[in-house]
Amino acid sequence: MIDKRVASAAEAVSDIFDGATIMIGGFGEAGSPVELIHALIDQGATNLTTISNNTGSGQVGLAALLKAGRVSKVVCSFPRTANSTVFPELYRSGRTKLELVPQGTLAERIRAGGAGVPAFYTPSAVGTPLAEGKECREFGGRKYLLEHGIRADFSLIKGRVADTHGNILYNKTARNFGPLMAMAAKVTIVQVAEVVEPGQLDPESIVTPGIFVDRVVAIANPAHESELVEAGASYP
Amino acid sequence: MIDKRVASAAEAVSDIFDGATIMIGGFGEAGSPVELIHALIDQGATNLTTISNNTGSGQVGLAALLKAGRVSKVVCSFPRTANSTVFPELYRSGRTKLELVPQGTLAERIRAGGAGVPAFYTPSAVGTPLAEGKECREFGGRKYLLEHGIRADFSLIKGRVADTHGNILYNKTARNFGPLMAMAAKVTIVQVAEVVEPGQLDPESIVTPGIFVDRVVAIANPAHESELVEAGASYP
Amino acid sequence: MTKPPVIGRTREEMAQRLALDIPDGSYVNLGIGIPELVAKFVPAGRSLIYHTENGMLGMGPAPSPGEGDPELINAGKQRVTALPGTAYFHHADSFAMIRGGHLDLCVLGALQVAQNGDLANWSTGEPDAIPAVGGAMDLVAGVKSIFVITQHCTREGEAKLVQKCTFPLTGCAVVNRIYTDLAVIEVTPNGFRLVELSPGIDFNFVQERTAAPLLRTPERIEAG
Amino acid sequence: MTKPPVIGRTREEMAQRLALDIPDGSYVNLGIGIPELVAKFVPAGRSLIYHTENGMLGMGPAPSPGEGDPELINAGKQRVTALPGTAYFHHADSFAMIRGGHLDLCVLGALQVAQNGDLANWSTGEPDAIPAVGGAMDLVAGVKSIFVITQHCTREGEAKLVQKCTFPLTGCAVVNRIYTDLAVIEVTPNGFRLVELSPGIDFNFVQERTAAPLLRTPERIEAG
Repeated sequence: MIDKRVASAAEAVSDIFDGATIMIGGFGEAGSPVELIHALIDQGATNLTTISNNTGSGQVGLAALLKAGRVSKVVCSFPRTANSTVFPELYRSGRTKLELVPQGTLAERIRAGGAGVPAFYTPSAVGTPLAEGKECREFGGRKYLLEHGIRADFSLIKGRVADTHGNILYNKTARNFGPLMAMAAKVTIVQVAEVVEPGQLDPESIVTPGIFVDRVVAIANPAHESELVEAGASYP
Repeated sequence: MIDKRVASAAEAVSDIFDGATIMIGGFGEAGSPVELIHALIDQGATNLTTISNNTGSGQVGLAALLKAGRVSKVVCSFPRTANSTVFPELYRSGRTKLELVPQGTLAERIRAGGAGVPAFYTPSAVGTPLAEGKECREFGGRKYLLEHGIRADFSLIKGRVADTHGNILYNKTARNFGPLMAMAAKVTIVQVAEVVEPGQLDPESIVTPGIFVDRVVAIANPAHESELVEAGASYP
Repeated sequence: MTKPPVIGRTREEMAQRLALDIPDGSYVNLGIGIPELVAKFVPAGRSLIYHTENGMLGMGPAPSPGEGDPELINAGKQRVTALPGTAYFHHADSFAMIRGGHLDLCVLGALQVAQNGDLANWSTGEPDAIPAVGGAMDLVAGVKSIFVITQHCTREGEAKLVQKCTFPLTGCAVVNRIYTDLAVIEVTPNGFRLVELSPGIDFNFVQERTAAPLLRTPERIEAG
Repeated sequence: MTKPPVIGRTREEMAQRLALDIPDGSYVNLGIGIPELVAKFVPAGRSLIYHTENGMLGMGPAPSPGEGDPELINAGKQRVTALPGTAYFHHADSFAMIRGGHLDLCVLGALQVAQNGDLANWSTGEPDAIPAVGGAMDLVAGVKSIFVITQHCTREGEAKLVQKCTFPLTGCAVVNRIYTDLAVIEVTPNGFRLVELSPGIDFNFVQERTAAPLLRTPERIEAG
């Protein structure tokens, strides 16, 4: 019997090790796996590399993980947020390194990593500072950059509902990087509001097939980052 | 008001020109757009290059298009079918050229074409006869082949239901190459059993967003290739 | 004679002018800021479908304050609504649309536009600024037409339309048209070409505020 | 003493033997032919999830004759059923699973297997044969473990386990284990290693029918 449920966020992240590379889903607050990130803060792993679109806001979720000093490098497309001072301070003081990647290149690199494609060419960023040091090659008279697939040790993702096989549905624009990161990690951990039995999800509508998912954690009423920030919350 | 419906299969394929490159959906009979192919046979365009997984069976659909002498080149992963003698004869007599592509590479090349990726590396076919003439490059100590994205002038695809914006749902394993080919053609033509108004499809479940679709044709009761073959049908 | 207090188009008027040039049925991505205003001014009878790079086609206007879903947001991370016909998808599919040339138009702001269509809009290059690029480099590389909407000059009065960008580039030779408070300008193989002056603005006034030559050759000659 | 009419395992027994070695919860792709039989023999208490490269996880057995959906088929284009928990997806996603190393096991037939794990199973290389490769090259390049299930020799009595393949390759150094009517054989850095003889078969009998050296070093020594 395949059953990918684990009892708690704490159990789900228990084997994340110092120095691990972790993909963290979300675009802004949509799809940010706040409870998994908080469990990771409690767990204590450090010297992490995170791969994510943003760097969080306020003093909760991803911003709190950064603030706790656990992240030595951030791979990110837009590490600037209206309500955050955490990453800017870490970056300016040199405590956290940044690899800046255009958003579409970041998405495609994660997909490539998950799809067994070691490298691909893209027109994005040709002729810009982000092309520096990258191989440039012409196809059909146009210039493209070589970009490499990326993989991670763990992915932390937020879905809406899962079945016990790990098939995942998402909520609206919270889908964003989730299905890609699920493909690209050795261990993919998904928090969902609801877990159902196999057969209860429409097989035509499944977004992330269970083969990409290792652990499912039910978090019935996940927090929204913006609401926590508005309430002045900080973690821990 | 966006409304991508056209009145008939004949109208949908009316501008396909001699020498065009056409992607044709389907894996075996599942997803084969039989009525669109028959309309193309009636329409008369010739010297076509087709891109498809198989070459059809019996004397209907894709096999009938080949038999009518309209196809000068086939890009294909598995051009051999239990019930077809059409392609083998054309191939042996040299009347139709073949570019043989591993199935996963074919799928990824079509996706790449649609996604603006001119080329990518894949481990598939390294060291085999299908690697001949292809650039081979190491990443992380493993060998990969450079493969190029492909695009087409037209894609002919079969879905289950569409809305008038061209959002498409498929039926089971008839999905196969449809969503990829929809992305990779200048003009994507989809036959569906049913067309509904925008808002009637669940936005979470749409497989091919309408941006990839140009024309939708309602074919209420599409033929199944195997049933036609069993009945000894031939087209025209 | 005293100078009038307002010269040229307001932000809303710029957006309204740009909206006139978007054909019915276009798939459009609107950047953050002035570009977002364009959606308000689409002429009656035209339907556009809005794409937001965080995974949605069919985006509608913002919900009433306090309404909406924190997981239904646009690229500026503001809450939006979904119109009938909406589809959600993941980031790789979203940027496949962008990179693959499936979007008809992207409207963006600019720090600088060069006469060859180079765009700088993501970084002022200041050493202590936190670099952040988002999807801009993908959008300019992939979308069929790139329209820039911007004030003609900076608040300090410096030209934003230049011979060569001094800020870090977002993309090379990518901009097709520029809609400013003073004019509508096209980027041609020969440089900037004036398409239209804003009401009450004359050519010299625009040329003086443009740090590159401004052609007034009619389009029919350009086409030859 | 007369030779017994059947020597070694039947096709079903080969499939049954292979099935013993598949861990519970594995994601498995079964090739066309003998590999398909494996699904019948999975030991009680183990659940496998079957992938078919034409876009499905959770594939179930064939429906009753005349039943089923012509658009619910497997890679051999035969009608199948869907078990609870099934997901459908397109070909690029399906081969992302394959190429990306997400499948645990693929079971394939073979024309030849070389002692370094090279596999030939798609073409006899005859000049008038219609070349057709399907997904085999992707499967062997991407799936974590590749098990071959095959008769030890051809009908003409020629060895299929060879020093070097003479037929066109499907992949280089990709096969992990071989299940034949005569034996279970592992591909190691040092060549073929006998894991197990079929009942009633002795080592020399297998070695005589194998066109490459067959090691009998115990695994614990190999591992060192």
